[in-house]
Amino acid sequence: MSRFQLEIRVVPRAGLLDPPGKAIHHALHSLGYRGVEEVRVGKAIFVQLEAESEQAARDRAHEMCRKLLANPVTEDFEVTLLGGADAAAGRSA
Amino acid sequence: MSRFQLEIRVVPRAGLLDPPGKAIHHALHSLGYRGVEEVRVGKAIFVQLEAESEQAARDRAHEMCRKLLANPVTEDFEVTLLGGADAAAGRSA
Amino acid sequence: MKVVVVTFPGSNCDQDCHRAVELAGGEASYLWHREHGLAGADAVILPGGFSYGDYLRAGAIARFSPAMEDVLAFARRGGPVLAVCNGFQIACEAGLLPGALIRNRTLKFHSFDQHLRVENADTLWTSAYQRGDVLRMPVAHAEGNYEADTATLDRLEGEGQVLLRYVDARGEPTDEGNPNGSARAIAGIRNAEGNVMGLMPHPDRAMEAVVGSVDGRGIFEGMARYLSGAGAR
Amino acid sequence: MSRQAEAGVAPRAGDPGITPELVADHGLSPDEYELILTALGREPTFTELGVFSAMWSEHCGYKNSKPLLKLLPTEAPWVIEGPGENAGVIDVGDGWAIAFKIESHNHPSAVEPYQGAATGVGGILRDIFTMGARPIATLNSLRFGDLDDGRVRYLFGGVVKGIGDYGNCVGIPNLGGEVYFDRGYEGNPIVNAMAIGLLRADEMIKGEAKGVGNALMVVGARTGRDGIHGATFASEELSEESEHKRPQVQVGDPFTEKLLLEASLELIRSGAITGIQDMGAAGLTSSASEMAGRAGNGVEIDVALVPVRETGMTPYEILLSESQERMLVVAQRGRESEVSRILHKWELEAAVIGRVTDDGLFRVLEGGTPVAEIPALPLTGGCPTYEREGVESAEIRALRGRDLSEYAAPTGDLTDRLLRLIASPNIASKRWVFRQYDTTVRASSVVRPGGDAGVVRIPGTNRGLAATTDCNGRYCYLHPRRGAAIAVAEAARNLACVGALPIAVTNNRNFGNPLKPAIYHQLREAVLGIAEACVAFETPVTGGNVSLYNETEGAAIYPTPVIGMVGVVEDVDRVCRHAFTGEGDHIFLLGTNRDEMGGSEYLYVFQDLVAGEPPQLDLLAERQLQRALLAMITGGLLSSAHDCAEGGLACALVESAIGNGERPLGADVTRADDLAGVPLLFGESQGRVVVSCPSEHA
Ligand SMILES: Nc1ncnc2c1ncn2[C@@H]1O[C@H](COP(=O)(O)OP(=O)(O)O)[C@@H](O)[C@H]1O
Ligand SMILES: [Mg+2]
Repeated sequence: MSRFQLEIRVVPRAGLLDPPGKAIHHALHSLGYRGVEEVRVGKAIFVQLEAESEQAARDRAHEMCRKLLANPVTEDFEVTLLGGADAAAGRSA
Repeated sequence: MSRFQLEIRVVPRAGLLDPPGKAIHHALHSLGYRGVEEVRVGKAIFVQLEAESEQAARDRAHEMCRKLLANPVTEDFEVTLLGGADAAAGRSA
Repeated sequence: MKVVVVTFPGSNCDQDCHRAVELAGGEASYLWHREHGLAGADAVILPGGFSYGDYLRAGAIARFSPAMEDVLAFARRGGPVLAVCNGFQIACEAGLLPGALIRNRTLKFHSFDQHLRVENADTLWTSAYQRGDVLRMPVAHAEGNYEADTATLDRLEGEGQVLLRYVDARGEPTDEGNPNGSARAIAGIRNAEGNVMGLMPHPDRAMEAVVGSVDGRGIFEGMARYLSGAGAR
Repeated sequence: MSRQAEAGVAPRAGDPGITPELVADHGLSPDEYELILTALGREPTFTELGVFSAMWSEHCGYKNSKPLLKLLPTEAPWVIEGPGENAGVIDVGDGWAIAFKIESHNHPSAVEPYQGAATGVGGILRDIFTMGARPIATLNSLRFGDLDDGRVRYLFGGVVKGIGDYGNCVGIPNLGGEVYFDRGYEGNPIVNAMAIGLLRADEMIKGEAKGVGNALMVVGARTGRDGIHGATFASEELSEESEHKRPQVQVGDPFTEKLLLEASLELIRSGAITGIQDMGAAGLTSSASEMAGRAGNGVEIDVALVPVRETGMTPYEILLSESQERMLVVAQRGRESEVSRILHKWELEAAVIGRVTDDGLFRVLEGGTPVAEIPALPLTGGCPTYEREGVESAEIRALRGRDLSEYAAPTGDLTDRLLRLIASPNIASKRWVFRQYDTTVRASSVVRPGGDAGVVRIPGTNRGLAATTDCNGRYCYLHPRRGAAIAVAEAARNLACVGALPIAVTNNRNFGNPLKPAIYHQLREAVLGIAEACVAFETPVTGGNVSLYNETEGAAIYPTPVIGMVGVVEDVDRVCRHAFTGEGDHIFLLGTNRDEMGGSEYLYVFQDLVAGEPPQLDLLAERQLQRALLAMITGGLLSSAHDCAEGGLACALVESAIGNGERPLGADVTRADDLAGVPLLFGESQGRVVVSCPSEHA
């Protein structure tokens, strides 16, 4: 058993209206950020869990998304493992 | 000028209350996910913007966070450039 | 007293506050968020509602409205500003008041009558009450959970800036009495200078017995008394 | 534009050709297709087929229900606008009028409870403010399967949150509603939303495309691929296959709705527009063609001028999109820029997309090229309607005939039964629901949810407006006609209990597949029941909504004709509530207890049974009782009044005793008749009200 840190992104499905994204886009414009072309807002869920393996951790996370974290009708999700190579990328600010 | 796709993660500052995170953690437990140790819930904001350079795009995004996207009292933020190598990692599901 | 109620896109208690001012014997007018001009205003109200849909964070976008520049200047000059519900959230985002209001711990919108205890009656906002009075007013919000770092909370308590605290029907600050999980059951505060008050409950909905309570009148009457020069500092 | 238009309509490159399969996929029968051919005098294009399919769907065309609507009383001196407009309008005195209506979002809510319910609230609010009325109250009537099912709890939670988040953001107080849980609604929740708006009687505006040459403008949100063919979707049974056909979910934006509400009222006051209509089901198609139809004019619109959210949208998609928070307005020729100015002030868009014409045609262009040209009248009025043969199901007749005497016998400790009954989700407090709804915004709520009916004060007066929704689906299942009449009677009784005089009704008919004789029977009988009762209470029906095909894999919901009723309170300081107020007050029961256990909550909870004769209804006695009750309340004699509904006399007494959570009281009552314990305590005889008063008034 070892511990894994995962990031799960849950985002509104493409094509669906995204009111928060729309409002933020509008706000950024009136703040003078002209170059902004699109804004979409989703959830970033950070989960720390115990699993046998990296794969097991990913599978668990995908299952959680299907069962609870993402709305199958309106949202898509992505799972990223934070740790090792992934992390470097996923975190670089 | 070229177009950049950025992901901005805004997360509740460590130590501060995170009601959604707490609720999801609880829900996952009652769904039988014992291995879950911590859950934090933030926002994943995907922004597409025109900028002179990668660095300029990042700087712009950081500025947006300080000004609008993150609450300095309760939240931290991270900016990730999605594109090239980053994307591959950041997106892998 | 001449009171200006600022209307933001998505404000929905601007009319209630307008009426409350009139019921307290004042004169009220509206200022659209895109406009400037507080000339002649004795006090300003930031009303409740869902400015910009509460998207991103409640109050986060509204605080950039042009009218807010005037409100900030007005407050800096010591002008009284009352920030109710969404107005409280805007005031925190704008730095008029310390701290932040996050999601209710239940994650649900709460709408019911809530008991409040007056913690400091020696202010322009609460002079119509006695310390320890227990008031009843509607709350109606999803993001009323007041948070600030310990130092700030201690300062608020120490300086008598906590004006209203959530309590149960017996007047005790119990956990059941705290509807949203606010730190130290804080329901309403004032700034260090004392001229800005923010609160989540709705005094504007507690002005007449026929709608359930008159306990909100005190805040508007206190404001009126102060402006007529009679009230406490 | 029109010169090209005269060139006539040719099939559009890239659009599919018309085949019998395509016609069937659009929910049109071969006969209906024949009618389309004669209306056009030629074969329709793909775009035109889509337009007809939407307009002739049950949802827009009321194919199976229109003939039945004629059976309802719709007139009274105080009716300003009856059925047919976006909402009914009633004169309530002092120069004030109210616009009110109820609407269903059952199918969308079954697929996506949160957005389905939220957009349902958005739609009904737009129906109200397009009449020029400011919404002042909402109600909602909900039905779900049994709560022990996980999916049901998910639907219930999502629906309540969706209704709350939308109405709270727009800032309209909730005044009440209903929630029932019964396996009869498993898989087919009912989500009906009602709204009430206030307007000056002389400021009403209609959805008419008046004035040839006036501009058609789309205002509000942009158009995306949301809910394309929602109208036809809403007219089909849910099945595996409809899962695939499922339109893209409509997402509600209550913030935009609030801006659209303020902008629309300002537009109407400005006089710059002659007509306005919500783009609801079948979006631009139904709003444009109905506005033309009502005015007897034609319209010409160019879809290339419609502001879109997505690229590459076809005329078919733009015409049928059900993107939310959009309006179609008819602007006085020359005042278009004034309209745009008002919308821009509210940070919304406006675009001229066409003109009112005199040729009676619904003509659509794509960048000048005609893609549809349909006579507006056959499109809006030509939808074939069907009067079918109804036959009562033998199974239900048997259930109704079932002898219940064995259950009426006393069964041990009735206290325990009472405790279990008041814990049933159908009788327990609905606080969990209405605490998520803002009930006090607008600072005018006199009686909030929790009593028999809600009351809001009419601004600037001391008068009030009362409202309630009611329907017991079990009664309607066992006896559609009486059940529907009881729904009207209970609504009127709930209004009388708060001290209001009932004035008008809106209704939402939720039924199964009307092509089945047993279902059509329920539909027809229920309408007759509503009609009888509405005549008796002098409450004309000013509008409503029909939701059919509420079936999953062949199983239909209980017939559920939800009644939304409004009434007037002459003095809000005299309203009456359901909770006992003073120790020592006398308690009276108005009405008669009978041995009536049929369709009761008691049978459902303890025998898992929905059977028997539903309670009798004596309309004349009921009306006299309500008039007397109203007189006692306005005379200031009573401390409380509460009607006996689900759970019977015993539950009504408990509800009155603990009705004031902060000051619970008890009740000591002596039985005045020789009924057996169970029917006396738990029978659901109609026409009964528990009242209390101080001894000097006893
Ligand atoms: N979905 C709902 N939304 C708001 N209020 C509700 C809802 N369901 C029930 N209520 C309120 O709960 C109370 C009890 O409902 P109900 O048992 O149907 O009352 P009654 O039997 O007198 O019609 C009523 O005040 C009603 O308005
Ligand atoms: Mg009822």
